[in-house]
Amino acid sequence: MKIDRRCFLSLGIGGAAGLALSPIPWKLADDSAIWTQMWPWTPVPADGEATYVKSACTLCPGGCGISVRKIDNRAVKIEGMEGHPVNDGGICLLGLSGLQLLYGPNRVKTPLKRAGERGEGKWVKITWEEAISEVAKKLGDIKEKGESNSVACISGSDKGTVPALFKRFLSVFGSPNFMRMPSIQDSYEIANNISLGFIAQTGFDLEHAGFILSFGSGLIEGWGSPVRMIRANSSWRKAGIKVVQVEPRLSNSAAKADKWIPVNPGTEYALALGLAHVIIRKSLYRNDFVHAGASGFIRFRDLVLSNYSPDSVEKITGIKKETIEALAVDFARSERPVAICGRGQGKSQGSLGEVMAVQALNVLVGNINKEGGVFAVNDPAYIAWPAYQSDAVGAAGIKKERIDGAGSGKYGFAKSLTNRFAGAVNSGSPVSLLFVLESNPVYSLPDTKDVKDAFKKIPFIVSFSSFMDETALNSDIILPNHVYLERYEDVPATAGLSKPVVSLARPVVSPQFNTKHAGDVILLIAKEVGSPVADAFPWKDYQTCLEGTAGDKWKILNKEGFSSDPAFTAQVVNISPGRFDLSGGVADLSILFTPVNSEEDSKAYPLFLLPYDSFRIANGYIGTPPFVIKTVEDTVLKGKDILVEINPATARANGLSAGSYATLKTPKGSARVKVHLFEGIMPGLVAMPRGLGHTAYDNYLAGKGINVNELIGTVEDPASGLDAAWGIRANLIKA
Amino acid sequence: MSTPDDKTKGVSAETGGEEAVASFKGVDEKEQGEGPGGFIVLFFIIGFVASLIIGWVIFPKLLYSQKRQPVDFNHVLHVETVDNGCESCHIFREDGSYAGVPKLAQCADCHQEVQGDSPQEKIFVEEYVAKEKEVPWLVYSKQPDCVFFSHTVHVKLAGMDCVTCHGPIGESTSLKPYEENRLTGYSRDIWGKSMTGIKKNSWDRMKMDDCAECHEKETGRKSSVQTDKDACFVCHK
Amino acid sequence: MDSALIPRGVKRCPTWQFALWIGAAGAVLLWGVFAMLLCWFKGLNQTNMNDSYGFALWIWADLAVIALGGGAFFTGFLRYIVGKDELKNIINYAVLIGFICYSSALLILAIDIGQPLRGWFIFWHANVHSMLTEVAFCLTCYFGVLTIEYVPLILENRQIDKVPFFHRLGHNMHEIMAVFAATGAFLSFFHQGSLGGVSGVLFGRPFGYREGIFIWPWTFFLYTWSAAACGPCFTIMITKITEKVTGKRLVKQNVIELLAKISGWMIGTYIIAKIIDTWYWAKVTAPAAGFNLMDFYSNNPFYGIWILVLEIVICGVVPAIILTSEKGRKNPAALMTAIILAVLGACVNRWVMVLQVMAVPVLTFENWVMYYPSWQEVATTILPVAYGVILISLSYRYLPIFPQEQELNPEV
Amino acid sequence: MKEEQSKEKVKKFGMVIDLDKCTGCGACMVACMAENNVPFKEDESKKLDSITWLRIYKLTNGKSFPDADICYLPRPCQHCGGKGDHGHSPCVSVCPATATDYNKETGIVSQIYTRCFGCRYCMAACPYHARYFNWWDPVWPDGMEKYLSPNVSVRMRGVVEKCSFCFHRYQLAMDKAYYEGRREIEETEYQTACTQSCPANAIAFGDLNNSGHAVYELKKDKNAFRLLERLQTNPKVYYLSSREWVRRAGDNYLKDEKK
Amino acid sequence: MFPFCFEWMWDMSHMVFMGGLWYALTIIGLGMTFCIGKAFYDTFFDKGKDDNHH
Repeated sequence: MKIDRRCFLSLGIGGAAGLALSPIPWKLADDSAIWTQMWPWTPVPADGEATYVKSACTLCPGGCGISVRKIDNRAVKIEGMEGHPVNDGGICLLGLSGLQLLYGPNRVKTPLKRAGERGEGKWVKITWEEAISEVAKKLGDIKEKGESNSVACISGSDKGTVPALFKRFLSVFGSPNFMRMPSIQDSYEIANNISLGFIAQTGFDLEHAGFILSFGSGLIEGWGSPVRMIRANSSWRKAGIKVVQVEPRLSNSAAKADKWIPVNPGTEYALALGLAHVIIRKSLYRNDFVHAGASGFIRFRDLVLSNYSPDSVEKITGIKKETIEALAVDFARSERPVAICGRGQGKSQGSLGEVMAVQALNVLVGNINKEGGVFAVNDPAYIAWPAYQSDAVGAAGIKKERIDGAGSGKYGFAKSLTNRFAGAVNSGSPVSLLFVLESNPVYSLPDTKDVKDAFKKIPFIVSFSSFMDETALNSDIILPNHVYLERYEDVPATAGLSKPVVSLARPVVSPQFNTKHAGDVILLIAKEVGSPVADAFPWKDYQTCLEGTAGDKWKILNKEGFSSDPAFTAQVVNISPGRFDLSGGVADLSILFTPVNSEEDSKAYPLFLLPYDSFRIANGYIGTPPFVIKTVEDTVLKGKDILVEINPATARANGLSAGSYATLKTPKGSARVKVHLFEGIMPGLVAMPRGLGHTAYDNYLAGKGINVNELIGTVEDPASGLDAAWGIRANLIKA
Repeated sequence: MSTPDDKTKGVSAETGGEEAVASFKGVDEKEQGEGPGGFIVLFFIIGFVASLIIGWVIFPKLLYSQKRQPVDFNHVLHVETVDNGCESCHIFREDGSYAGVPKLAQCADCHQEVQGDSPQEKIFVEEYVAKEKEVPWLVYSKQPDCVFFSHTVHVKLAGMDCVTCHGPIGESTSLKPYEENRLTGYSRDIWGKSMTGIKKNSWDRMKMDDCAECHEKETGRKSSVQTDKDACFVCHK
Repeated sequence: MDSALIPRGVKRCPTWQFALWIGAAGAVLLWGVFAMLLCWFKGLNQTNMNDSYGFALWIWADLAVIALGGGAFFTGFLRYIVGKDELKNIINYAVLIGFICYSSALLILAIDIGQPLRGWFIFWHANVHSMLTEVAFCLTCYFGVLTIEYVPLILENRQIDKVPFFHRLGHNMHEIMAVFAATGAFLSFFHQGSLGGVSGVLFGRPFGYREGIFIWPWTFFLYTWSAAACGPCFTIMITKITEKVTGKRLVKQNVIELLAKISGWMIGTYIIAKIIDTWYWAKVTAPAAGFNLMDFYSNNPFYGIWILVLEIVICGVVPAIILTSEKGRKNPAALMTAIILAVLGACVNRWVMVLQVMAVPVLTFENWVMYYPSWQEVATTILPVAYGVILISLSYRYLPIFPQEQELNPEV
Repeated sequence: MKEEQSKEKVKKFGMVIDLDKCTGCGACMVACMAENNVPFKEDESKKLDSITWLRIYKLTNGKSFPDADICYLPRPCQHCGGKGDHGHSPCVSVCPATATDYNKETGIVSQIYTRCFGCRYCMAACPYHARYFNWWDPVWPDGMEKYLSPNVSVRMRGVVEKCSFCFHRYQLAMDKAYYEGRREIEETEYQTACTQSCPANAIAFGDLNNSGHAVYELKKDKNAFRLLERLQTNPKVYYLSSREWVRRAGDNYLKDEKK
Repeated sequence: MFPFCFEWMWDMSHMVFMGGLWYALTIIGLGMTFCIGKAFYDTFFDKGKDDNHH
């Protein structure tokens, strides 16, 4: 008897046979198969009850209604609100990406106080009590020194209750310096002010217009209320409405238009005057409407007839005189023709002369104040709060001149000239404390270096940003606001709408972090600052304030999500014929109608840099979310490189080829760019998109491309103080 | 060349010899009916039985972890007090989706206060209702994420009863332990109660083939180009 | 040291030299293994493949090694079925090369798929309409056959052969080898063909698409044929390289010439068929989809008409002429040139049918997509070469691969 | 009996995209990403490994300034019916593991991520580049996974994914119908996310077989065309354009060929 | 692959394709079983030890 290796062999065989007849191999194989179908690290979204919450989007001034799909208490998708007068179910890509902002990594999660140098990104977390008392103490000190007017606020908008609360706070406290970020609204406001005698927005009933003449407006690229504009475009397509786009670059709007007329940049005003020339010469204008006898009209007529014949306009604009003649006739003979301006998305102000010249076309054809025409629209009327009492310091402070000069002297017609803010601070106007609300001036104002210098001069900066943006990064204290999906807020949509709508943003989800509504925070600061400021804010909290302000509309706003009752939203002003002064009361019309030139050396800078707006890149307060940056074409952004558009002829002249690197130089700075050849851009121009080159935010956005604001500056319009720059001289050198 | 060759030859002869001896011995002993022959069989049986025991007894215990439900729920007690059977609590929502295990709010309709003298109810009210915390129920029949399962179509359209897939859970007075497959993380009720893979009841397993079997029988649809059965997207997402 | 393992009557290099050689190849192998692990653990983002290049270097390598490994099935077919008895002197090596090629192909496929652990789905959940299913099945089965053909060779190792069981097993397997060889030929016919079908059935890709009969596009037959034609050339090429490296003659010239002659005729007939196919495709199939022949060979930095000329004329017609002529075969330089060209031809054909298919834009508003492999792809593609070198070295050293070696290299 | 019933119900979901209305704004792309849990990574500028089920192409007419023209063309999965519309689309029959399928009752080409093992043969087969491979593990920044929808499976690294015509919306709509005792749904009840979001209303979606649906008439428009029709892929996405050069860009033509 | 797999259909494609496959597998399987089985048998019962094929 001997146990040899064959016994062990036998044991093994027996074991294997037993194993084969046991569930181990089969079950394990099956289970492994299942295991490989879903790795443990791949997220599995929890299921639950699906509900929809109606709210409003605040990511741009468009004022769209949204409907947010929720699964239990998670928001999972933002959709356009069906039946909303602005967007009726449609929604833009930025609005769709809102949840990436809500749940994104770039939120400021709790009040922060700066620990290191400004912009260094070192912060200590503080409580809300500490944060508010700190700000209140600073304000107290300022007031004590009697320098209440050195407090300023830059807000993304001046519409709605939250900006109104901030403005009220400043006023009671004793500062006139409530500013809003610059836009074409500034220009339209001044134009209305000088030609009609009151400040109003301009609204366009584009849905019913019969002919659209756009002077570089990105009608389908985010101008006005973007979704509404795209919907209007579709209705034009359907009805066969003619659209003519005047622009140096084949933008999407130009491509979509029936006719694209390339124009020398900055000479759009001259084309408008040339068209006016033809219209007047051929007596195609509405005599009854312009009141031929009015002195404003006569001065205007004399000017255009003598200086802006198609011949001379051809020289200025580069557009053939035949084209001008034909366009003028086409425009004037059409039913309900509308001329419109505001470059790109209308984020820049432009010259007053351009707005006046374009508005003159609308006036000449009499398409004012009627269906398919142009309207003057007052600011929303529903914010009517009781008067307040301020103390002596406050009363004196509010009477002082604004830092940006708006409202006094030669800037008398302007409401806000934030474009002048940085220059004013740098040249000595003191700002001791700055509130920054829903805006990112360090990033989005032109001439970044200038703005940064100005910010360095301001001793205390309070950011209310929900996100760690460039301005928040350069502030001293951050009081993070809820994002719009976590808060109540009235959202007036006024951008270019002839019938304004007020929507209600509602908390779709409970606040995700230790943030506070900016409306509540300003109320708390007011309380902490004490009388008389505190007395001007009698509300328990922001929601009470909003409910009280909305009054009997509160219920409707909650139920429908919006109100378009003109009595509530804003009053459309009735403009009687002849009321519109085409000369704007300006003594020397040649100052109004003058080309905007950079005075720099044309030898060192033979080209022009033209910033352009892209729908797929957010360029305001909101940084482009990951989904949106994903849609950016690789002819615009490749890796970290930005691509500038140039005509192949320009490329040849500069020894460049598709995809090659170049140094883009302007008087303001230089940047390394890549070159994209595009037949749709005028030779001699270099086009660069706005909205890239963020230094703050997360890795999905930061460090990608160049911020065009670093390369451009401001050019002050002598007639208005507006920033009339449309670009800057530049050179492109092969790198 | 010759030396190493010789050496190897020598070695090989040796080994060969051993082999030969061993096998001759084997034959010899076999003839006598004694020796390793018996051991060979014995060892075979030992190996065989040991693997069977490991496979059928120990392996299942290792494969599944047992978890207790947070609250021991008595189905019988509840079914008696409601009018509409299972659907009284396991409701369909108006959008046609199925709510599954009731939410706390539903339970709290009745259980705001402790109703009876069950210690489990006391735990439920004190730990969950009072603290407004959802009960982390372990769902026996939870399907993998890739599965789209519509209760509506099975219950409302096809008129199936709950027992077909869920078994007589409504007749239980206590919740059985939840057995989770350690490898896949799925419930044993879905992935096969019996280790043999043999189903005694329709609810013993709810894998794809089980669904497909019934679908083929009941719907007879041949919408899939690939399989001539129900198309993939009928049950998957 | 390892002399006990070395077959009798042959001379092998000293152990240290052998170890050094294996060490060098092993280092390359490890590099490849490292890249392979990267691909497995980090995913296919380690490659330069992209959504336009779902099939790239690896699939080419797969197709190429299988085509070249086709020498095994065709030589086996000639030896066992047709009865060309002389070929028994090279069949062992053909089998070994085939074994290396096929195991490499399987390994590359295992790296190439996005979810390697689910790879068996191709069997379990097979879709019989897919050419790839056919490839996977036949490839795996034929790999099994090659293993069966290779095992008896291992069993003939001097030490293993002493174990009676292995000795008998080897003997038994030899006895019925013809059955296995026949099965292998059957499987090979289909999987070589279905590899051709892989791009031939893509009716969305006018560059690859070919008409055919039943479910089989013409490329199905062309691939089988070209593998049968060029595979033996690869066997000859590797044999010649082995002879160079070892400094010995291992196979008699008449055997080589016989195989080369058959190959020559196969290449000749293949290339005629290929020319007809190309002509029909250029004149009928592609224009029906809106493409001129030159659309496929212009507007891009790499793929010019030269590649078609290279494949068909230089690597097809030329070797066919050389190998079919007695004079060409007798001239060692001409023979080697022809052999190398034929091997290159098969590789170019596979390259074009994989990578150029991906490169050609089909939507009018898309551009040509160029691709170059990442180092991980290159390393994993070289891995099989290193593995092949090692396996050949081990087999050559320890197994009686070349029956004629002793005779050709008599002891002095 | 069963056969007859199913014949009645045979639907063929498809899309008609009006390129005259399309502004290239990109809302459809993002709507699709948001609806379908599409992952994103830090650098998405390499378009060849960027997952966009619906991609907008920018077409140019090739002329020089100032005659240049551009047109945007959104490209979802075309849900090809294949030769003779029998469901043998280019990708379906090549999948070795039956991970992609064609549903004869809806005309939708499905992709089952848990079945796919990532051989990418379907991608090689698709002339529209509508299929995308997960080269990377999908990773959401901490907290962002909260917005993931439970209606669409999250994909894992190493599998192919593509547009499903938001089939989960069909499933949910059918559920609602069944709950309300209906067996059919209205046109508006099942619309894809891109269709719903499009600010320009450029996308129409519905049953191409149903004369009551908008797409039924739209597809017969004289300006309607499909991409690469000559390949006999038989796509279910139609495009409308009044511009001849755009229509011609939809397919390949020999140099002197008249359309 | 097997008739009990979800994807299996009793149609021509499966008959031809899977038929061919199983045919090949059967030959390989039976062949190898024969070789191994015979070798086992011969070894255990010490048969045919001296046959040599080369």
